[in-house]
Amino acid sequence: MARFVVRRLVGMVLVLFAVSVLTFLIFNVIPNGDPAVRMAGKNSTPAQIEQIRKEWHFDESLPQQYLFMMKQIFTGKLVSYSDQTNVWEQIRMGLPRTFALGIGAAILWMTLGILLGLYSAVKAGRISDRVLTVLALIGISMPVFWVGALMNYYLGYKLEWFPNGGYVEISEGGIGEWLYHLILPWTALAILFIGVYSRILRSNILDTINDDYVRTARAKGISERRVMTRHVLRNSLIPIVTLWGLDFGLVIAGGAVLTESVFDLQGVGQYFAEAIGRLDVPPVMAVTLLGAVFIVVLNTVVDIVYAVLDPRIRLG
Amino acid sequence: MSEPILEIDHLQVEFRTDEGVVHAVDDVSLTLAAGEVLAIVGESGSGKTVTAMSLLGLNRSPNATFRGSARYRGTQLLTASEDELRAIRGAEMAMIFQDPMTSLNPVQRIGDQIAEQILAHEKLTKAEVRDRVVELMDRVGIPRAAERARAYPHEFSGGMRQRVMIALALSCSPSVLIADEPTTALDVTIQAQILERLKELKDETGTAIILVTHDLGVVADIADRIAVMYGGRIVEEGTVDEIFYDPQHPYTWGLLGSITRVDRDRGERLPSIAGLPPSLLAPPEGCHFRARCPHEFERCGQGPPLEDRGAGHPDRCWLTVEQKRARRVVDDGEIGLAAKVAVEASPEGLVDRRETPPGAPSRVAGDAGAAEDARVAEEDR
Amino acid sequence: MRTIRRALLALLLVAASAFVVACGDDDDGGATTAGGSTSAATDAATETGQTGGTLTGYYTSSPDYMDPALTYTVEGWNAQWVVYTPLLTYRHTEGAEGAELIPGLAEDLPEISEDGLTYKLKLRDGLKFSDGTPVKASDFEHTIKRVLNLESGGSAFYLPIVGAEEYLKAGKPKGDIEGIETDDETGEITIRLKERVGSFDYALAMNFAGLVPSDTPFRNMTRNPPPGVGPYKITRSVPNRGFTLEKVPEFADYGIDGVPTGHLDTIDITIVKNQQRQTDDVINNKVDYLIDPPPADRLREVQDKAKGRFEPYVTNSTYYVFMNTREKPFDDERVRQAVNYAIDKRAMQRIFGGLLAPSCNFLPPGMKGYEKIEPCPYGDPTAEPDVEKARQLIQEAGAEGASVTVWGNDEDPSKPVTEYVADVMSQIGLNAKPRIVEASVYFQTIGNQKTKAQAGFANWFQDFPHPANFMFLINGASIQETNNQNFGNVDDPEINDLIDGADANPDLDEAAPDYAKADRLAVERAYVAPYGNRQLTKLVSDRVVWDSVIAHPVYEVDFSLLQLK
Amino acid sequence: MASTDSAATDFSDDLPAELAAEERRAPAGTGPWRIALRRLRRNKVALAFGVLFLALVAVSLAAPIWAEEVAHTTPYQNRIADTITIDGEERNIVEFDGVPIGPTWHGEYFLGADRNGRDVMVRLLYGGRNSLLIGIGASIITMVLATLLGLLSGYFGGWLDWVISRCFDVMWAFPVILLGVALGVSLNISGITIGPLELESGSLWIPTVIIGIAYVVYLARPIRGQVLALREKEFVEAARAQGMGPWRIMLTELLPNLASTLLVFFPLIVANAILLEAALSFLGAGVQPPEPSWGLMISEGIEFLTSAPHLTIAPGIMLVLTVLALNIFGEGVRDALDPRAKIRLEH
Repeated sequence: MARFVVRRLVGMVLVLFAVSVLTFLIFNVIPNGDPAVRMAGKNSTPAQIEQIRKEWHFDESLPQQYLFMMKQIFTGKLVSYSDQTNVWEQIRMGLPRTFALGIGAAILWMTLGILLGLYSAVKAGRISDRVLTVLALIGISMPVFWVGALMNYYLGYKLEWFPNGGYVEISEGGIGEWLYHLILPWTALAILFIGVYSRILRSNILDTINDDYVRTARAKGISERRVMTRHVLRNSLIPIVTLWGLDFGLVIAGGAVLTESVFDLQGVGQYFAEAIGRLDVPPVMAVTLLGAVFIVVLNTVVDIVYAVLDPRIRLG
Repeated sequence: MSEPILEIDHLQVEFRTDEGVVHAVDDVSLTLAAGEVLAIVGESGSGKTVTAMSLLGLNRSPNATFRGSARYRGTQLLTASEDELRAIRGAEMAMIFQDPMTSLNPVQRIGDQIAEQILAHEKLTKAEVRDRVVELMDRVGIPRAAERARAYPHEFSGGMRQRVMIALALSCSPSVLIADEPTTALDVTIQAQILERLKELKDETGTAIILVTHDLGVVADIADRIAVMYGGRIVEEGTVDEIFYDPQHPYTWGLLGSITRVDRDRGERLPSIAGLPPSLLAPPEGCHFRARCPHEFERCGQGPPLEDRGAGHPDRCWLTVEQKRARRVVDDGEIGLAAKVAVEASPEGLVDRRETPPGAPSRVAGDAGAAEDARVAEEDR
Repeated sequence: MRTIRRALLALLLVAASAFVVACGDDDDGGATTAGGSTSAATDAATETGQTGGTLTGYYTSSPDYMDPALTYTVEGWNAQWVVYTPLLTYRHTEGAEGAELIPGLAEDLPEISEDGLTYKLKLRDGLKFSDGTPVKASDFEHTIKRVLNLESGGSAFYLPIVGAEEYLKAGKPKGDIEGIETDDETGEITIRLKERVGSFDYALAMNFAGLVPSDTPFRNMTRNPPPGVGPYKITRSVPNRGFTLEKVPEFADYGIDGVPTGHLDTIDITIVKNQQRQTDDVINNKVDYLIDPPPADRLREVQDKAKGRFEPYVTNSTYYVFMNTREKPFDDERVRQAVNYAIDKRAMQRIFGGLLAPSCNFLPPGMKGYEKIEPCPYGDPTAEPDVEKARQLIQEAGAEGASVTVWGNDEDPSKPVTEYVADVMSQIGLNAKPRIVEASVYFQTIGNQKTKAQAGFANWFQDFPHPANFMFLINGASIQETNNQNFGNVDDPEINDLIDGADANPDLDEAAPDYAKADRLAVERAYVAPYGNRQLTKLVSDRVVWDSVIAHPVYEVDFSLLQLK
Repeated sequence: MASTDSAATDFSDDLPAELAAEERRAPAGTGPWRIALRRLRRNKVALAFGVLFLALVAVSLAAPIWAEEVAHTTPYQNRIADTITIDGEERNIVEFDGVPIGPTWHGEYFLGADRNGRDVMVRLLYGGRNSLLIGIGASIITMVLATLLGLLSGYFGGWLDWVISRCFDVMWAFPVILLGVALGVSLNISGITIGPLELESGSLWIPTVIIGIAYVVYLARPIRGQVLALREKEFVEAARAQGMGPWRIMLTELLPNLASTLLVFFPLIVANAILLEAALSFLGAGVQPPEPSWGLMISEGIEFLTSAPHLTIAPGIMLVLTVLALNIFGEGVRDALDPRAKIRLEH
């Protein structure tokens, strides 16, 4: 276990290094305008631009620039090129929102995914299963920004059942307002995953239900409910739980960009989207790295959880 | 022999599939007395497992139809409610499955899996259950039982897992134990151990056993009676001695011919039955074994009923007892499907049959069959 | 983000021709009320309004900085004008009057020496920053030092000061700016310039020069804005979330004429990116004030539901298509004329959601020197264009099928405008394709001669009510290799002469006809294809006294005048 | 209705393993492909949606016909200040306040106009061409790259496998959408030239290549696993023993065995690629104006959601229909070929 964690940590550092270099290259090798000129503003003098170039190390070689940026990232001093705000501070402000969105949606999609998947599997082949199947596939096929916008418009604007986007801190509006503002974003983000999870669970259950040990369980004379929960569901859920971890990582790491933007939640994803619109490299870099950390860490956690849930798996 | 505790009467099982209706079990009647060991023998697809599963209702589904009756101590198993069945499963009738590698839940501790069954039928404290589990595991010969009860299935070898399955099956002292190919997936040496263990347990507990297998070899020692199944039907039924020493049905001969025998020379090819079992989707008219039977003649086109034709036990073959006794000897008193002469006479015919889909005999196969018919008919005269 | 036009610099450079201008533009910037607006001046609303209360407002984007030395956006200026009063300031009124300079923290307007190089001012007595620190004359030097040392976008305005460039280059905050002498005892401030800059006093009125205490650190203070002297102080500032202004009651004691002391107790601004939500909330009176106009999508509804608290006004801005006279096919005047003939200004108006006043002139109508070009050589701006004539001209020029890339950025309404212009050009025989780039690099890209941008979207908002502010965009003298603002490389000797002459003339009334003539020539010779002036909107909740809502030419809605019912 | 679960699933649902095995024992002369085809043919719903997808492709291909014959316009033609007559009533194509006309259900402006006065129906069809082109093009790139990398990595093993696998790790850790947007924005500013490959800014190839690359890892990993397993199989050993070179083995022995996996993945990758294209275009990092694409049209339409919802709804429905058709058909293909294949893509 300890060896496993150490190895994963080393791997993680390597992966993060590669991700950071890649991100850095995307913005520094592909010509996309001079950040110094952008920062200097439109009536800057050449001397001023030169000054900025020097101060921000734009005049140095690429590796040096990279090192400088990494140093700033790790010392927490990284600031945005466009408004010089501290990037970590901005991310810290956005993270609770992104987490609120991600965690809520993850719980929603897991719960509904399991319920619908289970129902669908139990009713396999019947009308209700087929209807659910079609609904799930429609859910999988809808782009989140489209659903989000339509939900926002029809449920928020037209019917006024929900607020028209925005995020309310619990400290500001209380838990009720907070929930009220998050219901639509959660739903919009969860729809895709509900579809995916219910489909996967359904097929897992249908696979498992034919497994020999389920027959064994039935032959024991235990109740059908117990067969379903202790044997079928328990085993069908293992891959789902691990998938859940991975998807949660992806959502936190950027999967929520579109949802956050559509509902104006001003989380990390939206911060990223806006930064990229301004070609503001430091926030892009920081968010990408943070996302990668998240994915890698959650991958590791998932592997550990997997090993706990399924004794056949050994960490290696 | 005592009162039968299990009576199967004209059991028919059909499954509706996309391809059509599969006639898995066709008119099977059997009885099982307390403490008796009944072996059901047949190839895969012969309906033996379906028969066994039908007893416990393990293969009930909207697409399955069950006809006839199966009565366990007055309970009509085929129509029993799930609740009624549940009370019987594990407690009255327990089952051991074919593949011990997959028949245990991989993510549940062995002890818990056994305990689950005990708790389903008896009200016991945790400690009592634990003791019972350890005792059971001990009894089936699992060393360090107390410790091993905490292990997961993947930590057990195949033989050990089958012992676990046996322990599980015996945990509520059932009256009937259905063992579906309990040794097929195991090494030969382990097979013997497991069979030995089963036999001992049977003697200790007096449990009746239905042993389902494709290997006649394994039943010789343990079984009291044998039912040979082919194509969803029982083709012959009798005591061990009757089946082994006076087999009436050509299919039984074939099975006997393919028993692994220690006294046979190494390197000698094990004769096996040529051809494929019949399609259960569209079973052939008459004798199901007809297409593969070297002794087929025109009467075979109409189903021979299962009846005693003078041998003292029932079978499904039109040949007379004398004809049967004459034809089944292939070599030095050995029983086999076809006399060596016959095989040598028309090797192509057999080869051709092997490649012909069931139910659609090719011209060559037909010719060979016709030749065979002629030969048999001539002998009859 | 709405960045303010950098045109002020051009004005400053009227006398200092050696200095090269660099000005750019994003979209809609600081707006001037030129159209007929109803609201009167400072004291208009006293009879219905109350003093006190909290006003809530939405900004779409955060002010770039909450630090007077750095902020250079409409949001920043809108918020900080009432917090950091400079030595000089503008009159707090709508229209042309609002462009008038008045003394702020200085007792009087500057005393300028004969040679125009020395500016003398005197600080008012008894001033205190909002934290209670007394204001000293030397705070002014510190203020300017911060602008320079922090490489603020505004530094260029103070570089004419003797020693300013040296100070900037040295990069040492503690250094001295030779040309600024202050006397804390008497409150006297003397500024010496290296060269004559006729309108340096405007630089002193800019937000950059809003005084901060001498102990304000040399770094971006957005998270913890320094105190200033003004009717309000910043009590909360969270980048990308919002900020709060609170009234400074002591300010009333200073009795600065023309600088209102404020009615509201608190102004609470939240950053809400979703303009639909902004609009909903202001219509439903959940919020009192929006800085940005509602989305075009909602105008009809707003007009209907927010009667009496919604009003569009024409800004001193111009929207035009630039055509690069150095690049084929636009080196041919006939091709440029053809584009002018073909652009349908009614179509443009619709792309702007109605918030565009079609025009033929390059100068906006609210500007001195504006003379309506009538009849417009390319037909009535409000009528159908003459596409046939345009096709004919293209044929005459032999430019049929010429490839043209029409540049635009991804901000509204640049994208649809660019797509429209490209289609128009294709309709008259050119082979045009739009090319949309990120707004953040757009002007940098087309302002780089290497890009050889043939044509594209351009606009200009004044920060300054002076025609020079616009005309330098088509002055050959402003062409440069990079950061060029004369995107079309317009370089007509006659126009250059007219502009240079007018710029040099201190009497704007006298110079106005020359600007008008240059404007007419630029249009007739089709150096640009102007199509209209942007309208912005005033939109507040029912709670706000409508007459207290004024749109200042430089700073937009004036918080220090706003009043709740 | 939709039965996307396979015949095999239904079958084994109801039958004991013994009988399922019976079914699997195919009659002589029937290859696995035949069986798959037969299974697919029985899955009427999957087939119906496959046909729907083809119909959408056909309709998109027919865009010029609709544009010329019915709508009498092009996807680029702006008619902002014009009017049209519908049922004798003269109406502005774009109102004075910029609100475009809604669906007329006539030849011209069948689905209404956008804010530039362009025919939404025509743009929808042309946009479909672009979206499908990018989706399919990107999927082909994904297929080719993933197969190549999976084969190399799985077959040769060693350092090559190590390097490629680590690259996969990196790609895996890179959130697809962040990668796509970052690349898309950067590339659209100035384009890029890598060797002989020149991507001009605004070219459709940019989103195609980006999306193609983004999904490689999702396919390459399973392929690598499969190659690892195949490598040990007898027929590969035999080929090696015959002195067959590694490239020939990959091409003639391994590739055919990967075909079913590739085929199973293909429709689902196309579906996801189309969705990713929409997301990128929505964020301005995909298809560039004036070229239409469904994602771009949605992003333009959302600004007019209140006054002209057709601008958002129409392209959205096309997008959902296309992706849905591919997903359902894809599941059918999967069930027919390899019911246990677990596929997961991110978009």
